[in-house]
Amino acid sequence: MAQRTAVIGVGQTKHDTKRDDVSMAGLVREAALRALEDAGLSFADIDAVVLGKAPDMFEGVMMPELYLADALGANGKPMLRVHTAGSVGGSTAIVAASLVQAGIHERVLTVAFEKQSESDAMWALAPKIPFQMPLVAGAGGYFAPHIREYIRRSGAPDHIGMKVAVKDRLNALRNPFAHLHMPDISLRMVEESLMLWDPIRYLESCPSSDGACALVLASEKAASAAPNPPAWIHATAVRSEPIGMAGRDEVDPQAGRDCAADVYAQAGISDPRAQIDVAEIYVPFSWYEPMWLENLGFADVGSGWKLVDDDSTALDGDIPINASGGVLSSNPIGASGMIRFAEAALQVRGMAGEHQVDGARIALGHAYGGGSQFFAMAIVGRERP
Amino acid sequence: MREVAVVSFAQSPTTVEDARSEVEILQPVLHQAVERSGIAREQIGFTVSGSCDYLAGQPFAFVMGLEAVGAWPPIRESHVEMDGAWALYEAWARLQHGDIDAALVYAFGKSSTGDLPKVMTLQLDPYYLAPLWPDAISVAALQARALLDAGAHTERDMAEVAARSRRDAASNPNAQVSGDTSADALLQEPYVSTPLRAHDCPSAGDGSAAVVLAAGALAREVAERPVWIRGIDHRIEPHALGARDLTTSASTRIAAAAAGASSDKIDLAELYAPFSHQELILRDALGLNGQTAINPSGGALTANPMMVAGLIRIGEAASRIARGEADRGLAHATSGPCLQQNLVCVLEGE
Amino acid sequence: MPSSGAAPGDVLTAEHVLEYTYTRSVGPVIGRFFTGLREQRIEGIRARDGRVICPPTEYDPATGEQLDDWVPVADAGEITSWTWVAEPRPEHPLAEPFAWALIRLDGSDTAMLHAVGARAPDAVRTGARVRARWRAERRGHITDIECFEVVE
Amino acid sequence: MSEAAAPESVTMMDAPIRLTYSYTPGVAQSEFLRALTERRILGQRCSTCEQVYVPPRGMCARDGIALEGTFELPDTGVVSGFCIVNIPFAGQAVECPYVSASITFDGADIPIFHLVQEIDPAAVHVGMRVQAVWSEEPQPSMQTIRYFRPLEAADA
Repeated sequence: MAQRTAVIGVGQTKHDTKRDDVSMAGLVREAALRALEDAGLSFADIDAVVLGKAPDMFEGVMMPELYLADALGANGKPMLRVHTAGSVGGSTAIVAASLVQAGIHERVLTVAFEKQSESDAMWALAPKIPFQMPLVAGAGGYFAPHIREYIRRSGAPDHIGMKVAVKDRLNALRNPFAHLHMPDISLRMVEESLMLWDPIRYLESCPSSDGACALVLASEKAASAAPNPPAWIHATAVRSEPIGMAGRDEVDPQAGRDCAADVYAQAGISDPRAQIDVAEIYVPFSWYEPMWLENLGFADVGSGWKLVDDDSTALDGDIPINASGGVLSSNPIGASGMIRFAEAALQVRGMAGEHQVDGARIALGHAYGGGSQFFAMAIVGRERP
Repeated sequence: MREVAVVSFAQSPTTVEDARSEVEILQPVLHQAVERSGIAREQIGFTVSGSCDYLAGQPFAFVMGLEAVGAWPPIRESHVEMDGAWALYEAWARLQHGDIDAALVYAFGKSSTGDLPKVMTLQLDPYYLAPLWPDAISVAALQARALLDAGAHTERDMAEVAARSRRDAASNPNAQVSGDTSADALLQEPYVSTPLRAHDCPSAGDGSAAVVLAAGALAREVAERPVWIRGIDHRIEPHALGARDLTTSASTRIAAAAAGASSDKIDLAELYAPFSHQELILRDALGLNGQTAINPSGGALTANPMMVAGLIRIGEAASRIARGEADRGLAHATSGPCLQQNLVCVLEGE
Repeated sequence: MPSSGAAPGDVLTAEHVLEYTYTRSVGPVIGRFFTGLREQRIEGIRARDGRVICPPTEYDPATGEQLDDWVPVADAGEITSWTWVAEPRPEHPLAEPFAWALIRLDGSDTAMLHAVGARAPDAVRTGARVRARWRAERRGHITDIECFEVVE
Repeated sequence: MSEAAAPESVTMMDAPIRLTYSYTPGVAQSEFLRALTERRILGQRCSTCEQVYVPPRGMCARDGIALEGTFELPDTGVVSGFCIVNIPFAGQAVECPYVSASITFDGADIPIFHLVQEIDPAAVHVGMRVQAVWSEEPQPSMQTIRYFRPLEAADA
C-alpha cells in the first residue's frame, strides 16, 4: 500500500513579468527556502529533490537541473527532472509525492519554475519547423478554436469569459505572490482589450511570468513533526492521451474525465461540487474555467458556464475556483501546475491568508498540458485520509 | 521494498538515421517490448519515458513519442527530461505503491540531427561556462587529463577500454562501431581533443529502447526468469567542474552503496561511460575487480544514443541475466558533464 | 525498417535553425563578479568549508547555503587540467587554435574554465603558470577575460 | 567622493544561441509532402480502428500500431474549428487578421491546421466546406497549399 503523504511546506516567489533581480538559481531558491521555512526544515533534512519545468528552450539551458543542483542543496542526493508540458508542475508534485508514497523517502523537496523573460514564449513554444505552416500563434492560437467550439456547443453567452477574467484578477488582489495586481479591473476593461485570437481577448489570457513554486512532501512520521498543519494527500492521478489521434474530443478530453474519475474514486468523492470546498484549476484562458468545470464533473456538459454566471465559482460562491487568482493572474508555465497544488494545500491548511476560503477541508489541484492531453490532479484534505 | 523485475527489453540498432523520425524509430521497439513481455497492453498500469527536446531542437519532442504508445483509452503517464534509466527509476517507485503491477519505460532520441557536442554545451552553467562554448568532448577531455595527471591511469588503459569495447561490440547487432582491434593500434591514432582520441569518444547515434517492468507474482507468471531489481539509487553532485574532483565519482559511490551494489559478487556490469576514461573512474568508484565482465555489449563507446544509452545498460544487463549468462549484474547510467549525476541498479536472476 | 512505402532516398530533410538571443538576469553574486571583471578585478567567495570558490557560486556547492564572504583573487594562477582545440568554432573566444584549461587562480581553491592562448599544444601543461589577458572593451561578462596566457 | 556616479553593477547578460539541425519529418510524412507537389492529398487508414490519418504518420496514435500504404483523398473538406488571429509574432506567414482553422479533409478523421481566405473572417463558421488553393510553384511543404477557400457560393 502507498504510504500516507502530506504537504508540509509551501513556497512561492513573487511572480512577475521579469524577475531581473535574480538568476535562475536565485528564482528557484526563493521558492525552495520559503517551502523549507514553512516546513521547519533546512536543505540538510531533505532526502531528494524533484525539479519540473516546461521546455528547456524557454531559458536556453538544457536540463537545467544539472546547474541548479547546487542552489537546491541536492549535492549527494537523488534529483529528478520532470517535463510533461503545461501540466508539468502538477506532474512534478505527483512524482515527488510518489517517492514518499513508495516508502523510499521521508522528506522530498519539489520545485517547478519558468523564467519566461529569458526569451519569448511565442518563440519558445513554437519555433518554426521546416515543411510546416507557421500558423499556430502561440498557445492562444492553438486553444482558441477549442474555446470557440465550446461556445458553439454550449451556447454560452459572450460575457462568461470576461466574467472569469475579472473574478480571477479580483482574487489576485488578495494574493501577494500573484503577478497581476489590477485593482481597477472591470468587465468593460476586459471587453475593450484587444481581441488577440478571436474569441480570446488580451485580458482573457494569462500573462507571461517569471516564477517558481516549491513543496515539501513528507511521510506521516515526518509530517507529525512539522510546525504547521499538513495538507494530507488523499489522492493523485495522471492521464495522457495522444495529441494526433483521430476522433479526439479536444474540448472535453477523455484523459481529463478519466483523471478526475480516478482521483475522485481514490478520495471517496462521488459529488465533487458538494464534497470539494475549493478548487485550483489550470485556466490559462478564461473560457477554460467553464470548460474544465464540465470536464471535472462540477457541472453537466453544456452548463459549466452557468456556475460562472451565477457566481458559484466566486470566492464566496459554493465552489470557489482559483481563489489565488489562478493562471490568469500568474503564469510561469513550468510552475503554474504546481502553484495549483500549492494553493489547494494552503487552503486546507488554513494558510491561504486573504484569499482563504472559510472552513476549506477538501481541495482539488488540477493541471493540464500539451494539446489538452496531459492531466495531473490531486485531492488534498485537512484530515488524514 | 516490493519485488520488481525487468521482464522484457527491446532496442533499435544505434545508427545515424537519415529517414525515420524519432517516433518512427520508437514505434516498433515499443511494440516488441510489450509483445515480448507477455503482458497485455491494458494491464500496463504506468508508462514513463525519457527524452530531450534539445536533441532535435524542438520543444515537446516527447509529445510525439506518445503517438507510438497506443495511449487510448488514456493512460497513466509521465516523462522525465533525462535518460530513460531515470524514467525506469520513476516506474520502479510507482510500482512500489502496490496498486498496479506492470509498467512500460521507454527512451528515444536522434542525437545525430544536430551538432551534438555543441548542443551539449547548453547543459553547462549558463553564466560562466556556456557563453565560452566549450563542447562536450573538450569538457570530457579536461576530466581525462586530470585523471591521467593523478597518475593511477594511462592513455594505454583508456585504449584498452576502447579496444575491448569494440571487440565485444562485434557480437552486438545494435552497436554502431565495432571491430577487432588492439590498444597498440588505437594508440597510433591522432588526438581529437588531447588526451582523447576518436576511439575514446562516442559517436552521435540515434535510437530507442523500451523495458517492461512487472511486480512480484505477475513477473513470475510472465517471465521464464524474471530479473529482479535488488536495488536502485541515483545521486547528483555539484555542477561547477572546477570545484569538484573530476578524477573520482562520489555520486556513483553513494548510489552504489544505497543500491547494495557492494554487498555481493557482481558477474557483469554495464556502465554508461560515453568516454573511455570514464569507465576507469566508474570501475574505481564501484570497486569492480577482475571478477566482473565490464560492458559485454560493447557499451556506450560503441553505441551512444543520447537519452537511451542508460536505459540500454539496464536492458543489456537484464537480458544477459534472463538468458542465464549471469546471475547478478550491475547497470549504471550517467547524466551531465563529467559524470555529474549517476544511477546504479543491481539486478539478479530468479 | 521504414514503416511506409517510401524508400529512404525519398525522405525529405531540411536545415532547422534554432536561434535566439536570451537575456539573462544574473542576480547579486554573478552580477558582482561580472562587475569586477568589467573593472579588471577578480573576486572569489568563501564556502562554509573555508575553500575560496572562483568563479564564485551563489550557493555552497556542498551544503546549498547562501555565500557572501567575498575574497579578492589574483588574475594569475596555475593550470590544473587542459585540452587542445585544434579547430576553434566561430563562437569560441579565440579564432586561432588554443587550449581549454581549468585554472586555479592565486587565492582561490577551485578552478575556472577558460581559454588559454598558446602557439601549440606543447606550450601548455598542467602546472603551468598563466595570467589573464584582459579585453580592452569590457562589459561585465565572462569573456572580459579574452583568454589566459602562459607566463614562465 | 567623486562627482561622477559609480558605474552601475552588472545585472544582465545576453546569451546568443544558434544551433542548426538536419530535420526530417520521417518516412510517412515525407511521402505525404512529396505528393503535395502533385496536388495530391494522401491519407492512411488504421487497420484496427478504421480511422483515417491526414497527414499519415506511419502509425495509429490510438492503437499504437504501424500503418502501411496510403490512399488519395480529395482536396476538399470542412472547417472543424478556427480562430481569428490578431496578434503579430515572429515568422508570421500572413498579415493580421487571418483565420487559422482546423480543416478535416473529406474522408479523413483528423484535421490539419491551415489558413482560410477569400472570405470575411467574421463569416467563417464550423462546418463550412472548403477547398485547397494550390501554389503555382509546388514545394514539398504544407505551404504548397496557399490557403483554403470557401466551396459553397453562399460562403464566398
